[in-house]
Amino acid sequence: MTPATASERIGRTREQMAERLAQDIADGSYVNLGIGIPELVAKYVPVGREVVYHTENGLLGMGPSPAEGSEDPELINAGKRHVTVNPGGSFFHHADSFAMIRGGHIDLCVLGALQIAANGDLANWSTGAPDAIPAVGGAMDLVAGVKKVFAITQHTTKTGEPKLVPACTYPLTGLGVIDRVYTDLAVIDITPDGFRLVELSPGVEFGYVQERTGAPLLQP
Amino acid sequence: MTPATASERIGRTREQMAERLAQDIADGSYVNLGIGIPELVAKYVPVGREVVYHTENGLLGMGPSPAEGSEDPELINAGKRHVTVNPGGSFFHHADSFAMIRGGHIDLCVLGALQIAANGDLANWSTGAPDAIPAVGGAMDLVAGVKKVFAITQHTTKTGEPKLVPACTYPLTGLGVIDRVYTDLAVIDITPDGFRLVELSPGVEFGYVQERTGAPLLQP
Amino acid sequence: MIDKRVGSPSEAVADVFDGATIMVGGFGEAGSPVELIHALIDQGATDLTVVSNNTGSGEVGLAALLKAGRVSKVVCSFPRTANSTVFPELYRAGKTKLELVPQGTLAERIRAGGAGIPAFYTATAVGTPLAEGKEQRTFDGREFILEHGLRADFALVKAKSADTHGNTIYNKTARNFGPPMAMASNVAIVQAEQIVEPGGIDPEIVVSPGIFIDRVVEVASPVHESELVAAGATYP
Amino acid sequence: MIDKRVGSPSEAVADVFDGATIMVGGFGEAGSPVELIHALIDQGATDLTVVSNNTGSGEVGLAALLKAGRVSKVVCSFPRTANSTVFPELYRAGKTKLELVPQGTLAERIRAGGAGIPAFYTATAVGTPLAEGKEQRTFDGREFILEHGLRADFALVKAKSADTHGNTIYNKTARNFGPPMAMASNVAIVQAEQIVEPGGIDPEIVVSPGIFIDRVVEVASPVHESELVAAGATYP
Repeated sequence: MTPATASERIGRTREQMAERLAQDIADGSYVNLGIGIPELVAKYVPVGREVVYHTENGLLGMGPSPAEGSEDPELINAGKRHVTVNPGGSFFHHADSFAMIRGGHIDLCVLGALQIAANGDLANWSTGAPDAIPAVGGAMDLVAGVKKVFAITQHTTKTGEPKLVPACTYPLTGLGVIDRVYTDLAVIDITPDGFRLVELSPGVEFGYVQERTGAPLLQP
Repeated sequence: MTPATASERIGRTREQMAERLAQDIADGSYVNLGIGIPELVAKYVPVGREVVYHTENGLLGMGPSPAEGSEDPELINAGKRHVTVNPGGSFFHHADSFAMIRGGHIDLCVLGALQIAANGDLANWSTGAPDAIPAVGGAMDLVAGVKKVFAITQHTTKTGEPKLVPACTYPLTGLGVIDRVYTDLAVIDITPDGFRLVELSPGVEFGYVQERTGAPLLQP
Repeated sequence: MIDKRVGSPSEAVADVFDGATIMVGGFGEAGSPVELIHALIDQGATDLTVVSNNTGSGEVGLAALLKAGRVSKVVCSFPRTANSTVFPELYRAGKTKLELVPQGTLAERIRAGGAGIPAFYTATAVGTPLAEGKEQRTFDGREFILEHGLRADFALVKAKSADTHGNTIYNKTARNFGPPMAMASNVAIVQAEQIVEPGGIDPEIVVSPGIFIDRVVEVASPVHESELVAAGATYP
Repeated sequence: MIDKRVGSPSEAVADVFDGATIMVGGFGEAGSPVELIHALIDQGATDLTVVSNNTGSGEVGLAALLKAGRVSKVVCSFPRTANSTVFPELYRAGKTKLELVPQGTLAERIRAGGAGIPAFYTATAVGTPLAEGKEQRTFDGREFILEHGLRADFALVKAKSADTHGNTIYNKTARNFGPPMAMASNVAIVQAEQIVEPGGIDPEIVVSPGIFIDRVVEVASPVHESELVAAGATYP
């Protein structure tokens, strides 16, 4: 075990996490990327793979940010940022958009996480703080409906607490919904037996990850 | 009472029944006309009133039959007859079309009837004959969803049996769904107290109609 | 690269298996995917459950599939129309079962199947024989029955144009059941009069977004079912 | 003659009554009917229940309606966004109640309200705090909760173009909640950049058929909410 000091950089950066996840997106997939780190994933999809991005506010075939000066306030993504439309895109209303989600038509969604339990439960919308303004957006719909759900998150909180836990203590987003977790330290599958390591980030040792994981981490 | 002989013409013709009903369609209504006598109604809407016709196979703003030679096999009505589109028309799919019906957006539908009960129950899709091929189409959706439902029908069957009955003996289309009935002999409302005469057809006497009605007919 | 084109109707239906549930678009002849149905007859899959508003007319298209003995059950709102004799004979002979569904309930069950809704309540058919055996429940003083979402293994849909991503637009009242059926099937197959490159259809006017469509096949000049029937044609 | 035009946003919202439920289109600023909302502020109706995905930003549009104290409850999926301070303050002060609904459940409840579906089952939110108190039921081995259709007295919707029959088309992702909200309200009011005669919109590309729309009002150059917010504007 190699405990890191606070100043020591170990594991992947946010960009590297996104790049690693992007390798696992199949050609031809329909993908919904959440706000934050998930948004970075689009940059790293390997050349030669075509991915169609869905944004739940009514667009399939979302393209990259527009050039400065050509933003359209009525062409935005779920994070309310300006986007563009790729050839082959389509617009639709919210009920149709969530029919795509709820109906299992989206192949993959990538979401951030506050906590992920060993059984795949996800908490990512609320810390349950009493004076917080509750806001859920489309997270619960996405995790309930999309075929495969990847979480991308730092392995621990800013204060060093595990985000991969035996059971979530924050309010849940969904039950048993996460398939795989990409962190700065490792890629981890949710299996019927709990967390199972897929691979360690370069330079990271198993014990280091287990120490920072709140539940047993099975060997690959 | 003036019993008619078989050869004697009394009351309204089919065209006159349609013409009478058309007087009761308000300007600006959204109307669905069933197959048969109901289809005749469109011809008689009084000048100055604009009515938008809905056909459940996906068209609002249905216009009259096309000129011979300009029929389009993909532009038909619920009776599978060739139609046209009026300016201001729109096409939509079946789920949206029946959202209009079920959601109470259509102001009026006009349907044929096998039997109408004094409480407004309607039977119009099956005589329950054991070897008949059951077929219901959109009738049950229309009577359940449309704001106002008019029936237009001969007062009696070809063999002289009343079609307005104390209770339907044929399989029902809907419970308590009919608002008003237009027959060759009279216009009759369904009220909480049962059948109530609105008006007699020209030359027809009350007793003549009561005799041919299977349940008490209240005076206007 | 996404390219959902297949070379022919035969190729498009090659993997339909015995016992499959197939949604077939169309209301009367409008939107009936005759070329795909004929390819399915050639292909040979049998013991099919067909979900379709009608049962075809004459002895071409859907009626020919029935006539060929490939359909064990139809889910349908109106199985008899002018020139429709095949299904009535099969039904009376007990060879094809019928699940009769009100047209709007059929459309909504299909839409629900595509939208991840396992069941919903509707007032349609309350108090009628088609409500028998169904759960009834009161909301705000009115009676409703529970209806279930409907899904299929394949959908056969006729359209006007599609792009290689599967984005589809329709022609007039031939749209009918196509969009909800495409949503509700595992493999949605569209025959279109033309197939264009991505960008060839304005994103604002797409009716079936490509995510719902799995295969597109060009049938540039589809037959008119009513003309075939009038000419007394049969298939094969 | 059918002519659903009204002369001004003020005229369009003149009959909104105290205690009304109002659906307000928009996702962020895209599709937010700012001119109609401002007219509603001027009009004075209060004790409103607002159904909308967000709660506005800055102190214009929906946020200004809230700030004016007219809204007793919001039904919403995401009531906090960048530059959104009005609702959080009202909520913390107990002045405005919140019914938090997952975004897709909100969209589907509205669509159900418009389609005559009193209730449906969805897997969304099962096992979460937002399922508390809701009926849970198993279909095919999976758990679902019962959600109810949602209707409103009025809908305020922003569009690109409409004709005098109410047929409406939208602009890009400003479409969002407009079409289902128009279906689910007793009086659907559309502000459009242009209003054309019947026939001015191709029947194949109509998004909201006129049957769902009650009033159309031309707002040729709608304000951009984000620009107003950036400029620190307030309303009135």
